[in-house]
Amino acid sequence: MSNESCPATEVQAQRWNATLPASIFDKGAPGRRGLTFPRWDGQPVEAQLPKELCRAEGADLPSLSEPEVMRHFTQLSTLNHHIERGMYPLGSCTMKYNPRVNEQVVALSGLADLHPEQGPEDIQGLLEALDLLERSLCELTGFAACSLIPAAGAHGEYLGMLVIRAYHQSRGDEDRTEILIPDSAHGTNPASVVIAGLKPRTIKSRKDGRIDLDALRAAVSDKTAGIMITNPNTLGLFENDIQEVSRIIHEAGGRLYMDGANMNAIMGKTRPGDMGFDVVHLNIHKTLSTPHGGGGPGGGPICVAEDLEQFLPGPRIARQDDGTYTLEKVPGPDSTSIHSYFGNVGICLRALAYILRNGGNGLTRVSECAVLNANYLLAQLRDIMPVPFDTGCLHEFVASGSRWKEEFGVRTLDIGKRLLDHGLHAPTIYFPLIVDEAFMVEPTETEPKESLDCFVATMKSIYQEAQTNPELLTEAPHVTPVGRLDEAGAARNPDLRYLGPCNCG
Amino acid sequence: MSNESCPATEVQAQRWNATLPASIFDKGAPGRRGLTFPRWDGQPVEAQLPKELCRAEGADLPSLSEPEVMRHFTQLSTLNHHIERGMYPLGSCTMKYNPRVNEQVVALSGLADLHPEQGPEDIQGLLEALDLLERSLCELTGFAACSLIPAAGAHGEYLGMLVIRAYHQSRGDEDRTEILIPDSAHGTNPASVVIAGLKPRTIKSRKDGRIDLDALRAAVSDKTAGIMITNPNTLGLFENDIQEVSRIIHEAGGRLYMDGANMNAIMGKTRPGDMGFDVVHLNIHKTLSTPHGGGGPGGGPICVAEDLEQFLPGPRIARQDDGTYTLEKVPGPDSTSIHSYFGNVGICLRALAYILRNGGNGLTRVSECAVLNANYLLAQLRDIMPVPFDTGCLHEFVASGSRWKEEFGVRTLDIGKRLLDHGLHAPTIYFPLIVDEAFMVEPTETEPKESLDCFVATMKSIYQEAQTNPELLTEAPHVTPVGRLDEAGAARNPDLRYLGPCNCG
Amino acid sequence: MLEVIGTDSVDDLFAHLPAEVRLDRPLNLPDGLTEEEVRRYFLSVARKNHGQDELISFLGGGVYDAIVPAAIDPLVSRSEFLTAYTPYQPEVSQGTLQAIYEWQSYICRLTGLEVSNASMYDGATALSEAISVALASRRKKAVVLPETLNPRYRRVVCTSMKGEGITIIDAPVGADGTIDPQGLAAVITDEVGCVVIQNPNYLGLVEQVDAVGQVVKDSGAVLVAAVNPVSLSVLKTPAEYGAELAVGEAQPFGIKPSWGGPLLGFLACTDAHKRRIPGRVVGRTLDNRGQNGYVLTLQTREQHIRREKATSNICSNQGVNALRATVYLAMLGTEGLVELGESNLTRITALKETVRGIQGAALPFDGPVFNETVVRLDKSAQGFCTYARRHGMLAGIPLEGFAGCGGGDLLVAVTEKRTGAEIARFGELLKNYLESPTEEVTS
Amino acid sequence: MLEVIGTDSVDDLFAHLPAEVRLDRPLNLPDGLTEEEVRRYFLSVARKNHGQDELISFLGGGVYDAIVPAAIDPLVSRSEFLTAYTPYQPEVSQGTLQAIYEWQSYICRLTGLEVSNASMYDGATALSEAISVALASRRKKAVVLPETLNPRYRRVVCTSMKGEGITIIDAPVGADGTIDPQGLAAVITDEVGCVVIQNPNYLGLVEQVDAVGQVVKDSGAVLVAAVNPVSLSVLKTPAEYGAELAVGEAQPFGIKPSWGGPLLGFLACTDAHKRRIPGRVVGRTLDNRGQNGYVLTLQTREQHIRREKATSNICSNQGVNALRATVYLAMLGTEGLVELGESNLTRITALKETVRGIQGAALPFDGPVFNETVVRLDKSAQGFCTYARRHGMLAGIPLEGFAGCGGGDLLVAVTEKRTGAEIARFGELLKNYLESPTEEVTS
Ligand SMILES: Cc1ncc(COP(=O)(O)O)c(C=O)c1O
Ligand SMILES: Cc1ncc(COP(=O)(O)O)c(C=O)c1O
Repeated sequence: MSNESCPATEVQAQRWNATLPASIFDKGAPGRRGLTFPRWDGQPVEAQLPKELCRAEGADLPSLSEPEVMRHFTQLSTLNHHIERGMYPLGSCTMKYNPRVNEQVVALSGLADLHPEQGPEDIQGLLEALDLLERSLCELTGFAACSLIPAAGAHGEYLGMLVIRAYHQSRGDEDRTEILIPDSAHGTNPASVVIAGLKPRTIKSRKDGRIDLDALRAAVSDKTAGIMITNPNTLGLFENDIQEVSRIIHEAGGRLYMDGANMNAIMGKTRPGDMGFDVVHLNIHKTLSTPHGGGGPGGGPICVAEDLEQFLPGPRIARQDDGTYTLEKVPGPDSTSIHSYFGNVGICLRALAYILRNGGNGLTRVSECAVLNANYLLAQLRDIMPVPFDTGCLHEFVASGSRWKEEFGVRTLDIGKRLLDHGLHAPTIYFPLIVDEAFMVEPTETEPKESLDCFVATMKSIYQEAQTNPELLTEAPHVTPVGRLDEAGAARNPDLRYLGPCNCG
Repeated sequence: MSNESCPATEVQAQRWNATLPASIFDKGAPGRRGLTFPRWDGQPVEAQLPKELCRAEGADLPSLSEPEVMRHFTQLSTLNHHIERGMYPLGSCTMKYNPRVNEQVVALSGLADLHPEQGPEDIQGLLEALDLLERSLCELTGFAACSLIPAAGAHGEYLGMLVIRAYHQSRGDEDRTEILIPDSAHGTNPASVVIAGLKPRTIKSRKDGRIDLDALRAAVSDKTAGIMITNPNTLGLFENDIQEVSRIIHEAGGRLYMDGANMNAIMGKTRPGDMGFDVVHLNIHKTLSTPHGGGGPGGGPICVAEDLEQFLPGPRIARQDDGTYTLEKVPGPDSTSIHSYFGNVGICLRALAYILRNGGNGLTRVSECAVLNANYLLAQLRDIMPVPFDTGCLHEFVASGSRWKEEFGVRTLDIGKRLLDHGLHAPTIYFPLIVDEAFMVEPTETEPKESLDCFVATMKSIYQEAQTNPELLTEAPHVTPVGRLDEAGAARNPDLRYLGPCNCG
Repeated sequence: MLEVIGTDSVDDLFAHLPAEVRLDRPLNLPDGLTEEEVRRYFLSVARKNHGQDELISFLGGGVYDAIVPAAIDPLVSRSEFLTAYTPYQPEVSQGTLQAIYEWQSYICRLTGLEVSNASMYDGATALSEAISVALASRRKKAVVLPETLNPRYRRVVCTSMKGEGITIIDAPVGADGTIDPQGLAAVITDEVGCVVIQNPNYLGLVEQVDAVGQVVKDSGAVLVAAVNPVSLSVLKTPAEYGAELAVGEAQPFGIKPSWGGPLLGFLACTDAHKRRIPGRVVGRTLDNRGQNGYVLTLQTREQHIRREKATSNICSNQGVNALRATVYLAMLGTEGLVELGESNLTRITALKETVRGIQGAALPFDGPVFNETVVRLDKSAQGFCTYARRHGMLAGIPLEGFAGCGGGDLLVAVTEKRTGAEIARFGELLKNYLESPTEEVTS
Repeated sequence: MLEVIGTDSVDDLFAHLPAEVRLDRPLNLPDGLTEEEVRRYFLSVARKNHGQDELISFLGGGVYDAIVPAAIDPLVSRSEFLTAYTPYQPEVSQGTLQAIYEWQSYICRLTGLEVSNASMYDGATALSEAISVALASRRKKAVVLPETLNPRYRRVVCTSMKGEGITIIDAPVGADGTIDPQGLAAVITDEVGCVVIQNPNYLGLVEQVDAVGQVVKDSGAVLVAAVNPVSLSVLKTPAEYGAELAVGEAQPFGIKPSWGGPLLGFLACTDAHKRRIPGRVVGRTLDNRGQNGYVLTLQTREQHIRREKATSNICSNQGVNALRATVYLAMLGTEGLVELGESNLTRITALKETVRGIQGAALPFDGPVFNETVVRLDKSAQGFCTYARRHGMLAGIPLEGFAGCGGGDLLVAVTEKRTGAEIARFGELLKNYLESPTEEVTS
């Protein structure tokens, strides 16, 4: 006999059942404390601020003991899906398992306890490591220089745009302000362009999901500052004409930016620098493993071609002939300063640990396995859920639920919610926008075959349900800690901070 | 509105629902690995053992990747009740919350990485800390000397018995081999006496649950090696006649041993040394906070009267005049050696952290709150579940379910199982043996009033259920990951190691 | 698996990549290491550094050597929190969502404002985004920054304002080191849509917040407050002096400095701005079973919906650190927070007392401070830092060139962690340094 | 709460304690510290120590400087495992129970035996308990211990045998450092119910297990094997040479040494002994819903049921460490375990090679070893330890007085962690020590 098991396979799915705790603001009681502070053990002093500078009332925070705090957050944690629970096939998110040694090394005394105002004399080891990371990322992407400062992918895009803008401005090309962006792009791309003071211009995709060269040729002009391309793109497809794209843009005087969020598909196989790009950002928290922590922190280093290095923000790490490291200020105005200090250093160190652990061959194998896993899933799901742009799947694919909608009246959203009932996480849905009822699956290389088989079997059983009992989907999820939430209501009457137990129900 | 809540209170109970994972021996696949070992980077060597010394086949262990290992054990963990989930009112077990700083400090480099063959020159800090702990335990118990070596309470009992035996032997009193033990004693007591080569002799308790002085007087003789008493005893009652007991035993030539498992009731209030005892062990993993880890490790240091110090095992920590510490061998035969090294040093350090954090006043307050909490529960449960020996509750009390059995046909076991359905843990049941349908409740001082109220409310609602729907109890638990288990079958046909998915069902 | 896919080798799966862009050699990176070797590498790296665990630190300027309670790591390293993605599927992400909602609530109670987002990269980016929100709300194109604004924040703000074509105007600072309200009023032209106040300012001084607030209010511009959140334990809340947005760096709430990242920016605002702020926001709502639950909300502000019309591009944020700060605040409660504030006040007062007694050292500004102060030396501040460092101390941040400060000016910070002995030692080293001939101490 | 209880003060709750035994003063212990101060105290204590993270260690003798994989701590520190009690309520303890069952299964697969318990305090107590089981099964009163048994185990066994009135007989060891089977046969008298073999023995030497097994089998006594479980990666299993019980110290499976505790004793046996062994045992069974589940079983052996008739008094065991070892073994798998064994073999072979080339040093025994060897110096072994320690190395355990060893004999251990450079350094220091005049190296 076996206990509750994954439909059609022997892999066992975990059931959900947990309860939301009361708000922390309704817990505790006056006088309780989780943390007390050391008494002042020096000469007694009279420390008082003028009353008019002080807050009228103490901040009204709940008073809990340490066990109460532990229980509250422990209980909260049990309400989450997470990668150490099961598969997280969110397309574009590269939810791979993150080795625990990364967490161990960044917590070391001598790394975690460095103050950002400490200079090179105190941080020779750190600079050595960051320098090694910069050089490794350059090799991985085929570029000459790297800035580790961006604190996330979007931050890297922003810096990349600032660099391209600074490049044009340095040449007096003030009017080059247009950045071309395919319509399949991630939302951060156009947004980053705008906040960097440039103008996004959308390029429609071709029928096979790739860049339309004709549209591109028609769009370039002497206003073209550059193009921003995700490669493999958000459909999981490689831009086969990338060299031609590069020629067109460069001839028009623009520069090529690659959103490297999908680098997990191509490490050791092809490099942005070799494809003709001038700048790339890496989502190191995706490709190079950092646990996502429910939203961050991440890291978005950029690598650039040699002539763009001068526009990278300072300080820059430099290795001296005697093997020591210095931090060099960059000349000129700080037009590309984007962070108080040096970005998410701790995340960079995790990326370095990951690179060292895998080595060059290991990283190549990572991409091979990621692509293998995605193709394995695609081969088995294609029949029940077609992939509109089925022309060379790499690390992820975007299926469409439009047939399910037409035939069974269930939406991609419903399929995703039903997956939750089976102890799995839903793929990314409704992105990219150019696929109707998009269902974007990225298994990553760290899922064992058993997980993939479980996902397939579950999808097939949901496909049956959609035909025989579509309400199972449209009303899903059924066994999660909460059911479908009123998102429209949430946006209409925002309840964004705790004022008391909700009396809305 | 509120989500699932604790009956009759607003504290919310967590529901159970989780699934047992497949056996780890059915997971993984050949070629997968969680850990690889550094390649040998020295001169190549030929390392081979003669075949006849080698195992015929490699040990057949499953091959898992790190993510698979993490998922397996993470899933397992979700099946457990634990102190950071909710109350654990196990009588005699002192399931208090254990401050997280303890775990942090024992993991420090410079403590966790000490090899036991390292001598005093490398461990001055450690010896300083252990010496401070010995002295602190002596003050807490009112004794002259301490050995930190016993690795658990039972191990402390064993050492205590060896010490008492060695004392009598040193005086040529070879025939003093009888240790008197009240019938309410914990099972380890008589067992420890036996393995130390002594003979336990049971003393019946008085009607008020305490030692019967007459029975005691009748039992002592020139065979009496000593007496072993738990105080407060396993009924949670203080042995009020302890001084008289001491007089009787000492006059008969015996020594008094106290099982200090219940020290959480009396810290700063009264001390075994002052009561007339000669030896005590402390369950430091209970009273002085170490997480129980599903069974251990613990620590059972003993403190002894001055004339018994000479029988403690070596090495002994000694502070020199210059403030340094040495380890001194003990003279004479090692008749009290009980551990390879110095016992559970890491657990001792946790106890020290706890003592330092609380200080003398803090420890006294711990006992006060523990006793307050127990009395608060007793006051509210007495009506539905009487306490046969209701004569001065300290940190715990033993109620009896006999009325429930007679009137509703439900046993204490059933009440305990029903508590599990409510997200609570059951109290200790059927111990001590002298109470019919014993139900032994020890809330500890770290439970906030809200938890206690939740426990009371739940017990009252179960009391209702017992009257109206006793099957709810007798068939409980209903919502736990597994239901009642066939313990008789388990003992009859022991299945003690994995040979394949069970085909018994 | 290849059979199911219908291909012979993994290489085939990459065959459609144009040959000319294929990498025809292995990556030029070393071979992979075992876990133990990775650990050994980082241990060797860490040993070449000297951090605040080893040195006595008086460094501040936005990041502080604060106490990190032991409860945080075991909670935050639970894989349920650590390895979860952004809560896109709320039904299986209530843990993350409720925690963020509670973080937002804590920030609102600290700042007195009504809305908070889920986090920003750091204090500097939070400030530039807040200025953008403020200017957008007034449809204006100029912002006033105080001279005493953290120079690291100013740089980031400048980058961003340049992109958006915003003019930056300096607010004059008086001899006491704080904003001169009259002077401020004079520079708030019609173009100005936003005035920034930093409190305490980069010199550690508590601003005359009411006066500044009044001036800004009269001008019709939006007041944006950049605050050290620890100081909100005792100082006036941004809401009390009329700030419509408050931002800052919450690193001291349980986050190790890690050479400046990951940090934790926060951003709060009045209700009026809620549909303009950047970043994720969690709201409470009901599910189809009538239970309370939490969701990401107001998403129409965000880039994945609005793309180029989004108010910001931020996507990944500092989630883990927001959780750390939430646990930290939960450990403190009202009383703990006050005790924390008072601990800082006591120690900075003691430090000032110590400095006052030393020949050759002075306190150039005598206004109230919270946890940081300028010490003016008769000799080089940088020289003192070098000297102190040789004695195991990080003495502070030299201020030369900042807001009129000279080569003798040093920014010195304390936290609740500093002991009486450490502050006495600071005085001792300072005294020795000032008394010795220059050659001796710098050699 | 007092009102509900019906009393006026907490003091009243203690009023029934006899006045004469009440402590009439506060405990003479210092005032409580804050968490930060506790951390500071332990940091200061730790800094006065010098452990294996800092020094290159060749110490062994039962406890080894082994690799601890990073996956262990985050799993074991999950409160679900760490803060659970003994699984007395199986319905809400399946995590602990299944983990113990898997630990038992791992130990069975390593030893080749059929039953394992949940853990013992350490290897020494496991051995004495195993001897008791063996003697009880044969109803005999004498046990044979090899001269080369770990002296720390021997001491604990002696204490226990004395309590139980058991005679201890020494098995003779040959010139090659291993048990002499003929000699052994000669000392197994009629009284003897149990013979102990340690493999590898305390000198690091692999015993002629088949020959010893045969002698013991012929005698009718029970063979108890004390083994280094790491060596079971490659060495014959106790079952293969006829041992009915196997015990040992599993510390190298993911457990930090902590100056010798908490460690992890294990105890395994053939099916025939299962109702006599000490400690907790988990069994698999069915629940009333027909599902697999786990329970503590065979409890009638245990003290809480059988009291003075129990086979042992052990109650709390080393649960957390058994879990650590289970995770460790899960990380390795069959191949990893073999790789671990070969790593040890390679390194000890390299160390022996290194020693062989050094004038004044010798390998007195030339039999096969697994991870530990005796090195015989022309000078004092203790002197070498002192010398090496001054150069940051823990060179080994001096053997003087053990089993005929002299003042020049040193027990040197390696693990998978030792590098080529470290072993070369060992040789270098040894060479320097042996070459220098005595005064120089010890001064
Ligand atoms: C294709 C793509 N580009 C950019 C981003 C933005 O990265 P980040 O969230 O790190 O800012 C994402 C993240 O979801 C992405 O999928
Ligand atoms: C009263 C009493 N004595 C002794 C013990 C034995 O302690 P340990 O489990 O640490 O061996 C216990 C533990 O349950 C106990 O409750």
